[in-house]
Amino acid sequence: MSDLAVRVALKRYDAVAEAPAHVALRDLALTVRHGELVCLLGPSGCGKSTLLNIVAGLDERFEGSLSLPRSADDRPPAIGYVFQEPRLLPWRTVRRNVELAMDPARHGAGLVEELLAAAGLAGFAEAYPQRLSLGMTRRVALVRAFAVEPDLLLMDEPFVSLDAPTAQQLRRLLLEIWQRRPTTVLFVTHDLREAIQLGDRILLFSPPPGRVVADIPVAIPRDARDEAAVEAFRRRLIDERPGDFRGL
Amino acid sequence: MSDLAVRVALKRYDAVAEAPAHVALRDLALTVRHGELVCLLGPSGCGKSTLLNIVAGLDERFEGSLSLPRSADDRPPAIGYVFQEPRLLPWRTVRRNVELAMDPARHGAGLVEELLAAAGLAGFAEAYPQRLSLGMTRRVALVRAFAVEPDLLLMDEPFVSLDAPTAQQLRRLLLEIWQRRPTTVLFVTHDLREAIQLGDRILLFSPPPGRVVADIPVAIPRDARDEAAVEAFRRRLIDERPGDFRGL
Amino acid sequence: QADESVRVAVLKFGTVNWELDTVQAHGLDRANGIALEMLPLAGKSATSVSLQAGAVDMMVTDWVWVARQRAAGMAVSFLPYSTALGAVMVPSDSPVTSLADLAGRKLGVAGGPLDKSWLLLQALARRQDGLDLATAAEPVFGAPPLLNEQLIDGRLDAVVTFWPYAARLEARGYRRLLGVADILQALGFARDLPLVGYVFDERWAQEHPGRIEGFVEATAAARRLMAGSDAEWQRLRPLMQAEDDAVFRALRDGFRAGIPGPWGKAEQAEAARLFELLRRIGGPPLVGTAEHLPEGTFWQGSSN
Amino acid sequence: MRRRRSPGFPWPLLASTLLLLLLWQLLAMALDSRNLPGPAAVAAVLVAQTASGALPYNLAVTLARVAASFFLALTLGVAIGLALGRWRDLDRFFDPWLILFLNVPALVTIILCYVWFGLGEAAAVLAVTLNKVPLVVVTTREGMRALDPGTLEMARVFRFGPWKTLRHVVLPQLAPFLMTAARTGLSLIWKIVLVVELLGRSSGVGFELNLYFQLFDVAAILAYTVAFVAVVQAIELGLLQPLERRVNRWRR
Amino acid sequence: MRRRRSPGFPWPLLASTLLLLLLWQLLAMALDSRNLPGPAAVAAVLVAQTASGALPYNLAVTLARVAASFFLALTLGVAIGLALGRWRDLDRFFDPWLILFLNVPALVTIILCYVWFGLGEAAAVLAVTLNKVPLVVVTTREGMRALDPGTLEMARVFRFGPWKTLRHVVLPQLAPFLMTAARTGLSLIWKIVLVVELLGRSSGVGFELNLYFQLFDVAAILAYTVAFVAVVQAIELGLLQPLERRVNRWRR
Ligand SMILES: Nc1ncnc2c1ncn2[C@@H]1O[C@H](COP(=O)(O)OP(=O)(O)OP(=O)(O)O)[C@@H](O)[C@H]1O
Ligand SMILES: Nc1ncnc2c1ncn2[C@@H]1O[C@H](COP(=O)(O)OP(=O)(O)OP(=O)(O)O)[C@@H](O)[C@H]1O
Ligand SMILES: [Mg+2]
Ligand SMILES: [Mg+2]
Repeated sequence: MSDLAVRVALKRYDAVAEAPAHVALRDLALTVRHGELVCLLGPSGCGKSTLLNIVAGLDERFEGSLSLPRSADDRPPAIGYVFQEPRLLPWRTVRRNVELAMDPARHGAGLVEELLAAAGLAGFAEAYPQRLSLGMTRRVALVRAFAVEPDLLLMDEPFVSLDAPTAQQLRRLLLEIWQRRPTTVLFVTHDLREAIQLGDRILLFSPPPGRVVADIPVAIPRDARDEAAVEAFRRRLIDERPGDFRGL
Repeated sequence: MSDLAVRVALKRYDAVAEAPAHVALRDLALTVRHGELVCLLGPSGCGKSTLLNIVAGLDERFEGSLSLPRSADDRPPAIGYVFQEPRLLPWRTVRRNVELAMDPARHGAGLVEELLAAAGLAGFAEAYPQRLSLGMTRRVALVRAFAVEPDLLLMDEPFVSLDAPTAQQLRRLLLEIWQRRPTTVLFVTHDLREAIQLGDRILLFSPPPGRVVADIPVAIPRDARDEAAVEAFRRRLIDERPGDFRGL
Repeated sequence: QADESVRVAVLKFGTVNWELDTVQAHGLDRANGIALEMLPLAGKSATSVSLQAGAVDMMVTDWVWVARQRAAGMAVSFLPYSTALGAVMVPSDSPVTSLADLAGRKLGVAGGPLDKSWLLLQALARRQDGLDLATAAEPVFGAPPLLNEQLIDGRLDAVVTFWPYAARLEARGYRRLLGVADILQALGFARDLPLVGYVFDERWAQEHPGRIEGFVEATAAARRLMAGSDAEWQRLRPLMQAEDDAVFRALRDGFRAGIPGPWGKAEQAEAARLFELLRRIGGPPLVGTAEHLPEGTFWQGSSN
Repeated sequence: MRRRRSPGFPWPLLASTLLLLLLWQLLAMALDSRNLPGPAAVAAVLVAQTASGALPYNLAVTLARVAASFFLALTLGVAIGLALGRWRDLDRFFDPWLILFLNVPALVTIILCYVWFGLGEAAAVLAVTLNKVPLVVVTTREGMRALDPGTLEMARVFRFGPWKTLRHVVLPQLAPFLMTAARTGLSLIWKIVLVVELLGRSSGVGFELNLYFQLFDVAAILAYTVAFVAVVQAIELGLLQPLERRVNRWRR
Repeated sequence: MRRRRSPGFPWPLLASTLLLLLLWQLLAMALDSRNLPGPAAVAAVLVAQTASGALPYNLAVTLARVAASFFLALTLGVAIGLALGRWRDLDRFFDPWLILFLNVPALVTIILCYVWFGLGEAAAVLAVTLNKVPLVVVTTREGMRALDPGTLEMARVFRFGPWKTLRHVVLPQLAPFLMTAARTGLSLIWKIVLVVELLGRSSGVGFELNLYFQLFDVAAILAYTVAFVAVVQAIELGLLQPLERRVNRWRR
């Protein structure tokens, strides 16, 4: 597997009707090593989702280059994307929503059940998404992204709308999955504590047009990241780099 | 103005197709005094949005009773609702989305501009919602709810998908608006720190079917609620009531 | 057997169907060495579609149409079928007693502005009274059944319509102001000039002379039967869809009156003269590019 | 604003039909004209024509034509509509053709079909199909233009491929448009079949209707109309509405 | 899957039309039949009929009828469709009526209108309108059933009231359905107008078509068709497509 490398010289949304054109990203360069979990932080509207869409291959209208991690047999990587909105198919049940994303040849049948149970959705496999709470649909979207056993996992604020214990449990699930198979993860969050708890590195985006203004390795061993350690690291960041991290 | 009082003996979603019926709320009673800001916390799927919909008058199919705060002239209260999803009209510009909710007779013209600027959306009044980031659409939804100068403000996780400084600024805006005119606020959040910072009281919901299991006044003066005080209160809650608050 | 067959498009309740049904019922086709097949259709337009589509060998229409198509390069030919023509009908108590009285009245015209009866009526009005009916009266073109209803409802003052519809009106007590035969006569033509007839592809007829001859014989025999026998008409009655006896009699008598007489050189020359008149009034919309009655419009037997 | 019928006994249908019959009866009595026979007169014709076998035969013939054209037109029209909705250049190029075919008078297609392919069943069905296909195309294409880009992007990221995307993402969103095409399609095809039968068939409701028109027998005309409407009503209750309930199961 | 045309010069239209003409010419040459005259022959008729004033006159008459019926049918149909989509009980009750009106043969409405209201302009327009209204109702109602409940709830909470809700919440969501109704409506109304004119009017394209049909003059029939298609193409380019661009401005 190779690394993920993306370079965006310019990503501009054109003017439409009265709305002016908008430069969402400029001079952004980013490399994520194979199997690395990188957290992105940045103000609302700075272009994080735009970047994720570019990496996912959904948006090819940008100036720059993209190279995805490729596996040994050189097939394109399986991508799991937890969109910022759940984007489930409302006309398919929870189970079908997850199964449809999976490749039946690659994945066992029990996986869906297992993941749904782990996300606290055991009894809801046959429900249609519009009959779930928002937090539940978000969890389904998470399960879908996990279920494809992705080589590249893109997560756009996956744990909002979840109560703290559930979110914590899903973070653990993420780490477990990530450790079981080497998965490259790009994780967008607004929560510095969450970023510290999960990330190998934290990338901080500037206000729009988005650029990486800080690249901070999280220098705490994974098994030592309890609440106190995270809090301490956070304090230190805020104290050391008040310009970047104040208020986070 | 009278108080808001809601009593839900039973709120049940009927079975449809293979999905079984689901009891979302049972034996829930709630009173919010005129001008009080009450925060609701509870696990994902416990029925918080269901309750807000009942209070908003959107769902009348429940067993129980609802009495809304009424103003002196006995007109029904103006309701501002920040839905869990932004629910903007994608075919109207940001400005129109806000203006449409307003009563032109009651509200001045400058208000929209002012609120958009306060939400960091100054340049985006003429943009269509699909050309905004999710965080930006959430802010528009907030502005809309504020712009109607509501007597009753329902907020369903209004500050997720926002970076911490922006969220903090909007919290201040909320408090400012709330203090300027006496507004009854029901505020759903998953963030205990946020609840402590904002609420007069915190109501804790049980796992489904939802009931109020704890009703905690936030006994810190409003002008003393800095980060340290909030953190201290939180610690105390978790230590004193581990059953209810562990993990929050 | 296949090379004896003659396929004819007929209107299911139309007069042609009566004649051909008589042929079949009495085995007159077999007797004359042909096998008659009928394709019942619901409208006149359908019959012309069926001839173009090659689904039938013959249909019934007027020779003006034949002339136009011949001029346009479609080699069709004509054999007379009936001299029965339409009529101008008015309510029995109508103040209209002459052609000139039609001025300023609502006049229903079946078949459209190029209908032969309507053209001839205009010619006569112009010649007799110096009247341009197309502008002096208020013509309303429409489907014949609709026009009948409109007349009955009093929304029209008079109608120019085809003979079966005129017969129905007559049976209901409406007055025949003027028959088209009368118009022909007033214009100096023979009353009993056949206008409609069997129309077929000339090449087909040349390739199968036996069928044409057998067909002519068979239909002539049928007409003789229908002219003479009332019993024959009782047999045909279901095909005629007559609401009552009066209509039945009117239809029967109308048909009998329309049985054509001899069709020799003299009659054909008369027809050529009538064509000139129609061409003058109807113009290219009616006759297309035909300058005069094209050679071969009338079937002369397989020899020519 | 959403309808979810429970299957039970269709009371509203009954009430509504009765009211309709009543109104018709009153109107017929008020007008007292042979141009609007009352329900009783029409029912008498219906019974007589059914007993004679004419009505069932002609109705069956027409329904067979309607069914054949319906399936052809829907399949073809949806396929073309999907293609035009999917590929913008294709759409731009063929849009004028579509407008042409949309606006060719039924008469023209019918004549040309009959003249070229003979006065046969195939020509008739083809003529009807050609008349309906452009309408299905327009409806489907309009649906394609309203697709939600979010779910399409999801399908792309998760590599649904064309077939899965069509089946699970596109078609469910097109459902209301396809329902429109089906509902209006049935009625339109039936109307065109009538003209087609008038112009060149020797059987079928259209053929009969025109005969009765020539005789101005309004009762018979209405009898055939009522019979066909009853069939469509049965299709609606037995097929379309259950299908719709199934398709809309997911709506909250 | 979304189309957003820039207004510029319509090259695809030109190319597409030329290709169509070419194909037509080739087909006409291959068949070499009176039943399919080539573009040149049709153009000659077009010119002659335009010079004589017959074509512009008849086209104008027909277009006036089409326009009147179109606006009547769309207004009425959308209004009824909105009501049926909004009130479920109303819908259940009137559904059988709708199916009836949907499936009444054009012939029947036309005859009855003419018989009751005379062979006049009003009867003609009414007959066409009655034929089209049920189709618009079905389309609109299908759109109403697909409305997003989320935005409707929003409108309720913020007290939009019926008028604002209709204008800002409902109609924009119905836009693709209304577009379908408009696009297919124009073509359908034109087709029905032809039948109406055939049965009882003394002017208009349908009247002329029937004359030429009786004379089997296919060139003239095609000339009138081409003229009408050109008009619709102009409406499409000058009205519907700009409108569509405007209405879809908000899509990303
Ligand atoms: N329309 C519906 N039909 C059936 N069940 C529903 C419907 N809406 C919600 N539910 C069920 O009711 C329960 C409560 O839902 P609700 O949206 O109120 O939860 P919530 O507390 O807001 O959760 P979250 O924090 O995830 O938003 C859930 O289990 C959900 O599945
Ligand atoms: N389709 C679009 N057309 C035009 N502008 C767009 C479009 N999508 C996004 N933008 C603009 O690009 C900028 C970045 O948007 P993006 O969604 O990437 O932000 P974000 O960092 O994900 O923000 P958030 O944290 O609020 O989700 C925003 O200013 C937005 O208005
Ligand atoms: Mg985003
Ligand atoms: Mg919720």
